[in-house]
Amino acid sequence: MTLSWYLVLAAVLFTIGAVGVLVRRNAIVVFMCVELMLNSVNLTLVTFARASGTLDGQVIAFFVMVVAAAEVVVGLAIIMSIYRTRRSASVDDANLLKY
Amino acid sequence: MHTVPASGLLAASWLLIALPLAGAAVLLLGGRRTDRWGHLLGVATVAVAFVIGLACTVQLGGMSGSKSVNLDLFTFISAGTLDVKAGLLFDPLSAIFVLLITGVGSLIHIYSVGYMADDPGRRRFFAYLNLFVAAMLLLVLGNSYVALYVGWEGVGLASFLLIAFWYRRPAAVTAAKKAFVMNRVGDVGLALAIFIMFAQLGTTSFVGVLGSTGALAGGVLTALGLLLLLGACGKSGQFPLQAWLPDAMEGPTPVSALIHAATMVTAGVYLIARSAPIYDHAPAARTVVTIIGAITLMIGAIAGCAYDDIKKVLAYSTVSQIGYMFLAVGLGPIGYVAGLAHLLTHGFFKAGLFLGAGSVMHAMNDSVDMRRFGGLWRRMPVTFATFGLGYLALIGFPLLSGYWTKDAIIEAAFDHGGTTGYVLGGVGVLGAGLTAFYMTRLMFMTFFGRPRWDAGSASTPVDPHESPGVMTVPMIVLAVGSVAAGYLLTQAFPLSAWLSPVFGTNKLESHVVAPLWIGVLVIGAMVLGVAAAWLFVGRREVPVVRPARVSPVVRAARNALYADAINESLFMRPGQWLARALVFVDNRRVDGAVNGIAATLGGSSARLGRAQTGFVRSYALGMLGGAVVVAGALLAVTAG
Amino acid sequence: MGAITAPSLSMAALAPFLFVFGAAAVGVLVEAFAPRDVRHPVQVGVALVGTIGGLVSTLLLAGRKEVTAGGALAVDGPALFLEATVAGLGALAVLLFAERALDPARSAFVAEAAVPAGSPRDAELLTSTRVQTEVYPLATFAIGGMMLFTAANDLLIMFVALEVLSLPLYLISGLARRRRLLSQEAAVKYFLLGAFASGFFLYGLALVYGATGSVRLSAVRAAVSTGGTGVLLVLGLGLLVVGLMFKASVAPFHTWTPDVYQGAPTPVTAFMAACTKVAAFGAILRLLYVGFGTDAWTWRPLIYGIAIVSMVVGAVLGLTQTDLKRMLAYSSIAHAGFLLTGVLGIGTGASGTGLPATLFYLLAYGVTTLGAFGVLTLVRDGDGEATHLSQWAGLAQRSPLTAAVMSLFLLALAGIPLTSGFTAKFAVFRAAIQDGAWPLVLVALLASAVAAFFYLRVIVLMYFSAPTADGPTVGVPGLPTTLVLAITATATLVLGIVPGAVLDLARSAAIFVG
Amino acid sequence: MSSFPFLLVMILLPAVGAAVIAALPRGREQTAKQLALGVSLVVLLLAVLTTVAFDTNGPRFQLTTSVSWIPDFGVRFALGVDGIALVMLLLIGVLVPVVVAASWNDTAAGNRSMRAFFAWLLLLEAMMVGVFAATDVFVFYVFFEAMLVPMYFLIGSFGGPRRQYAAVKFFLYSLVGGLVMLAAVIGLYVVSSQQLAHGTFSFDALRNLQIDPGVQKLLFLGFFLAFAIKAPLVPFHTWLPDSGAEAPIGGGVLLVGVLDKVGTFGFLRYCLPLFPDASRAFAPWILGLAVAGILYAALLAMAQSDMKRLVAYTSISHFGFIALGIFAFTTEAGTGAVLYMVNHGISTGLLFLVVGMLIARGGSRQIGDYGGVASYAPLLAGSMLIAGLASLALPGTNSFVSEFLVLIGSFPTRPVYTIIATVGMILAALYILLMYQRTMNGPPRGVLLEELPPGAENGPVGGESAHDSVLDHHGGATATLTETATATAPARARLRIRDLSRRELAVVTPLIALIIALGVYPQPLLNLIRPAVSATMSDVGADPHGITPTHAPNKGK
Repeated sequence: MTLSWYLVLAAVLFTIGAVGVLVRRNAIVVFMCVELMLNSVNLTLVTFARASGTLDGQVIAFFVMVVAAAEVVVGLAIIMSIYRTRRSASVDDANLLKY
Repeated sequence: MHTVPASGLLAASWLLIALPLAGAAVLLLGGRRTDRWGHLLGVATVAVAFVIGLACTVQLGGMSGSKSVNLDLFTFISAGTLDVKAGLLFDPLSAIFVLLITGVGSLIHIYSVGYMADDPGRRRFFAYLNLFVAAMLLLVLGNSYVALYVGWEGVGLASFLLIAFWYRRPAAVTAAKKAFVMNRVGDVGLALAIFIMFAQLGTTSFVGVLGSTGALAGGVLTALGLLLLLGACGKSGQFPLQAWLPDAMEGPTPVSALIHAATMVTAGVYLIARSAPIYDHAPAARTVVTIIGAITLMIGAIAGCAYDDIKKVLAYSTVSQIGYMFLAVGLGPIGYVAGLAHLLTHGFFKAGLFLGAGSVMHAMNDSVDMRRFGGLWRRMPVTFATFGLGYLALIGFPLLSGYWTKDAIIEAAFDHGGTTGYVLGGVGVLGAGLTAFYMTRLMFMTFFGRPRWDAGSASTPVDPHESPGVMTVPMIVLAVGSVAAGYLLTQAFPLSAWLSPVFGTNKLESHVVAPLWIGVLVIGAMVLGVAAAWLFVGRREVPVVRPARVSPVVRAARNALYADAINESLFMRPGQWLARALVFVDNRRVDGAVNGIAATLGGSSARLGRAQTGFVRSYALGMLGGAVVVAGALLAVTAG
Repeated sequence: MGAITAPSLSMAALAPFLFVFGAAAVGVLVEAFAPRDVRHPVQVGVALVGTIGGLVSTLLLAGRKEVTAGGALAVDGPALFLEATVAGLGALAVLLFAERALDPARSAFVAEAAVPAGSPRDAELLTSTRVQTEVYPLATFAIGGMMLFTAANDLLIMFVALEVLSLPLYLISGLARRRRLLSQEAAVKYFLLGAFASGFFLYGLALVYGATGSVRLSAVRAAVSTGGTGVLLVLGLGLLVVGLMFKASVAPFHTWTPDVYQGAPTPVTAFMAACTKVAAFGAILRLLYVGFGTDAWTWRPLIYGIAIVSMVVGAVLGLTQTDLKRMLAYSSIAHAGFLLTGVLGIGTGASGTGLPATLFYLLAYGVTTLGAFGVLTLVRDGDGEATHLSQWAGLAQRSPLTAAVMSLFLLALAGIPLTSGFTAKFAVFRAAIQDGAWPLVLVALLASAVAAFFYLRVIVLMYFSAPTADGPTVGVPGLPTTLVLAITATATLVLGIVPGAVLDLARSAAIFVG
Repeated sequence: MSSFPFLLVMILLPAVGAAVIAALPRGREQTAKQLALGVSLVVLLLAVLTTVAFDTNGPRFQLTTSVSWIPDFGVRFALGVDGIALVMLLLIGVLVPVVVAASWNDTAAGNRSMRAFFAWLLLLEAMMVGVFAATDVFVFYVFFEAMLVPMYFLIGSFGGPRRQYAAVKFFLYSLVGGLVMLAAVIGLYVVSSQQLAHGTFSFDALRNLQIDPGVQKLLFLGFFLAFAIKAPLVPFHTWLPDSGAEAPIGGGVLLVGVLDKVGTFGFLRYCLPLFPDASRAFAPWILGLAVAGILYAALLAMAQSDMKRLVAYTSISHFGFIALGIFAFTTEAGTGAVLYMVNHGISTGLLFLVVGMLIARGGSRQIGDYGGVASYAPLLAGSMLIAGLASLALPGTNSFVSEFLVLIGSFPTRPVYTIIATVGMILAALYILLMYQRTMNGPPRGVLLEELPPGAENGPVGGESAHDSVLDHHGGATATLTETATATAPARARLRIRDLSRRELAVVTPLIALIIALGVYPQPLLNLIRPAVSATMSDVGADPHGITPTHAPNKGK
């Protein structure tokens, strides 16, 4: 099994994540889809690191995880606050600002 | 053409223009303060100008050698190779015009003192009149076509102001505008002629242009001749621009006498005579001049027969008489002197006739309807006598002015030779007959027969009376002129000799038709005309109300051969229609395009704005789409 | 696996970051330990010291050219110029945050973000003078991230900086005291879309890494110069660009901008509009010029097209906006397009005048837009800022000075001569035409004309319309806002009338290391 | 003497004056007026002194000032005048004090203050001086665009009922043109930086560039569009009737009197010398626009019922003459065109002022609301007549000289266009006389028959309270009265139309004096203009000495 399959898998995951952002209504799920995208990138990075024989890609993957964690903290806080106000986590309900 | 610089009194000839101009300025700027003595100042400036003009003429007459005196005052316009001097040219031709303008002008100024005595706007009247005299003098004295043009439009302005002098009357206002605009049509011709002169010869001065006509191509000369003729037609009320002149009678009667009979309307004749060297080389243009003259002569005479308004009849008579003059100057060297002589005598008797008409109107509470006159000779003997002499002079009664000068024109027409000569001569004779008819009709209706005026209102009873001396004296002077001028100018002190420095000596060796026969023909036509008038008007009762059922010929004559109708349907209505259509185009199409762009932008903004739905997921879709496009574009660029 | 060698660190070159991040960290500590009453002044003071310290230390570094932190950070003209710009504008934004005279409740920020909007407790707190003072350290972190963003010579650092600047912004977008629903919605939208965009950026990073074996821009440049751009690299570039364009609110990645600008507290909007734009363009310039500068013909058509789309979208959609903040958001999108026009003026081998022009434009635009949003905070009705256009009718008769200052900013945004906007536009258009992009400039000019319409409409309303009876009041600003408006207005005029010195500075700064 | 920076002072002084007036506290309207009048008179004095210091035989640009401004762009703040610019400065110098005096008793609608009016007016003056005095294309452009702002506020704040629409239309229309020109300005700079060591905006340096014909055409079109909108040539004209009609009288005078001249000035100063080949290539088309504009606008003027719109359309027609003179490429026509710019400013300025005075009295802009005014206000009527006569280029008035020069100079090279243009002379007579006679002559009509409100039996005798009504009242109600007015009405007429006040006389008198003086003796101005026009003509490849006639004239002396 060549490395390129990992890349394809990562790309597929990325696509699934992106499409998930488009089709899911729940803000938490949308956010999870974003996380899926980030993780597919991690997979890509690790694959490339493996391919090039350097550690850089893996180090970057660590960075990405840390950043993703921070993002989760911020994101959940924001989503929580709007959920508590609106009693709904549907992104389609937050629709006051338009045109 | 050779000129000499001005010296002596001639160096001061600019005063001729400056004095009336200063008079006008003082009267206009002085306001009410000058009300009490303003009219006197007006009279004085013109009278002094007459004296100066006379003295200049005497000096000119005494000069030997060249009789063209040039006086450059200052540079008017100088740019590139164009160099126009403000300058005067005093020669025998301008001299006779100066004398006519200031002489008749002085008389009419004096007359106006009485005529306008009760008008609150008398000061303004004299200011305009002075302005007119100044402009008219500039017209005949300017030494270049540009200077002439300045005077040309100046008299147009004065004419406009004076026709609309009683500016509350809508008719007067309309007539003034009509006069100005139709004059402008002619002015465009004159202006274009000046442009051609500059383009071809690099100069606009009389000396420069008229001295180099030989260098010009025939087509250019013909064009020049026709364009100058267009200008002349506008100013002189000639076909096809004749319609404004009768309407101009809405102005006060002295104005009709001075401007619309004696002086301004003859400016066209002056222009053509002045441009003689051009016409000498442009026979086609010259023929057109005679044709225009002949047509106008007939139009004026026919229309004159049908009107009941005394001033309109005189106005059409003027149109007709100027037609004679055009006919004359169009005949070439043999006609110049005849035409100018007729111009001078016409100046006397027509001015006299108008002043007489003014006197009658003065007596009749400003009525002009001849059907309401009758039997006035008893009430106004002086007016009757002077008017009668003018009448006789006009119809060409033997030995009076008109006889000499009109005869000369008809003679010259026959002498033109060939079929053209006979036709033109025949028209002249026919015109003489018609002149006799309409003028006799006028005499009968006004001075003879039963009095037909009604009593008028209590406050303004109609009580015909003789006019005061200040009015009758000028009339008497002009009557004397009407009687004597013709003999003096043709026989005693021949105008041809005086003008020979300008036109050379043109003695015809043999006549086509013997002068005696022509004399008989003309007198015969006159007698026929008078007899016809007696038959149709004199021996019958004149109905107070104008008969409505008349033949088409009479109806056409009453409508001045439908000149107004033609102008209206040919120019005015299409013009108005075009203007309205353009307003639509400008608002809807041109401006509409601008507003349309704005509306389109606004509309697309609103439509595009709908894409901003407020839904996060559709935003994300947009971004994803954008990312795909970006990636695709980059790949395409690298691949290609 | 070799031994890990510690990267060389030039502490002096890092001083600006140390100042700003230090201040942010101190702010967090203050939040934890300082008593509630003194927190606000102390936080403002700390934030100001940090940003101004950052500004001053950047200025002191002027002229330095080096790559430090193991090649991850560039200290060069563009970086320093933009860091100084961000720090300066950040300091001004902090002043806007600190304004306490305008709102009856003495701040534009919510008293307690955790309380659900519309709850009884929320209504109670609406009139309280308590403030969520975390905004100051958050904003300081964001400023630090932005400065880092412009200096990042390494895609990974760039990504980290991107997140460091974004995360605090997501948060403070949702902290408005009034119209909290809108504010929270803005935060959610900004966050979700921002994270989405980060994903693209990161994937791009990964692809570039895969293609070149490194995320260092110098290495990318070397790879591009020798091996050209393969499919992976091109895709990577595209995705990186998407991530950056999102931050710079360039159409078609602009969709969040109007909503977030409108919903966020106005001082935050001012901060975002000014500083984020500067930082994002700093990163764009560095990525394109340093990383892909030798292969400009690959990305030029793309930027060309995006610039046109952005200008047209911004100008046209701005026409029908009725909310001033939204209108300025579309204006910001259009200006992003104008800025890209300047980016195109790279010349051959980055010799063009595009870089200094873009630097100048960023400064001019940042100052003006910050000022414009600053004015918006003054005009208020009972429910906070009165941002609906109709409420501005006849403002000039209520408060001539406010109207005059606003008009100045609007004219500058429209690019009328003798204001900074004109000089800036002239500079970028000149750069583009010098590179032969005159059709683009023509489009840009027509777009400016269209955009001018909506700027003018505000002036028309303020000056030529009669005021409505129940119109808004114009608050009397305290010292901070007054200071901000005075500085921005003066700068707008100075950059328009005597821009020589700053232009020279931008030109001398316009050399990348790497 | 000539080292004194006249031009710089002429820009700075009104600008500073504007700032001072703007800073005056509320209620100091009187001080504002006096200050504005004082400053504008000093500028007039400076303009006259500049003329004195100008040497017609000297170099093309004189009284130059040049300071480095934006070195990065290669921009110098370079000022200098040739004869063309100088006469325009004189025109500005004359018109601004007149406008200040004419607006003396105006009151602003609503809560606005006339201080702002005078401040904008002075700022506008500074900008206008800058536009004409700039010898650096960048500086020219800056003033060209910046000039829009004061005029925009003048129209928008102090204009008629549709002022918002008019102001925005004016601004955007001009801005579009200006921005296209900006592209050309930058293009020109780029060309210069390719040919010279470094890019420059200096007019003298740019004039000597050898620009590729294709590029020339593009750059020419960029400049041309801006100037054609400004001038305005048909079909880019539709903003002017709106702006002219809605602008306050003072603003309107400066708008058509000076501001629009920037367009024709630009043709002459920038289009011809910088792009001679393109100018020649496009000349037939532009002449076509010019001549079409003369007739088109004249016909439209005849169909207007709004006096201010009518005057605006007459201006468009006149601009056609100016463009004809410029693009005929002869020294005579070019000189005429420049003189036309000055003369049009004076005569149309006067016409605008007089129309404004009439409107201030009657409260309506419709011609149909007036009639027989001359009976009550002979001085007003006389002033309007003189202005009208000057507008239709009657000999003896200033406009005659310029129109004549334009036509006679264009005829040798462009006979067909010139012949068509002369038709405009007839139409001019029509539209002027229509307006004059309908308002001034005939029986009293419209507002003259309106019943005065009770308590105002004596009419506005003393002060000029009629001004208050300019914007708000009347208009519609008077139209119905017009229908019923008959010739017997004078007995019912109300003396609500007063004649000119002393102040108004002081406004119209200098302009009338100039109309007559320049009509009789235009040579001093021509002497100023001629060298600059000759130089421009040699730039564009025409004979600077003027037209060579077909036949050598017979020098009869």
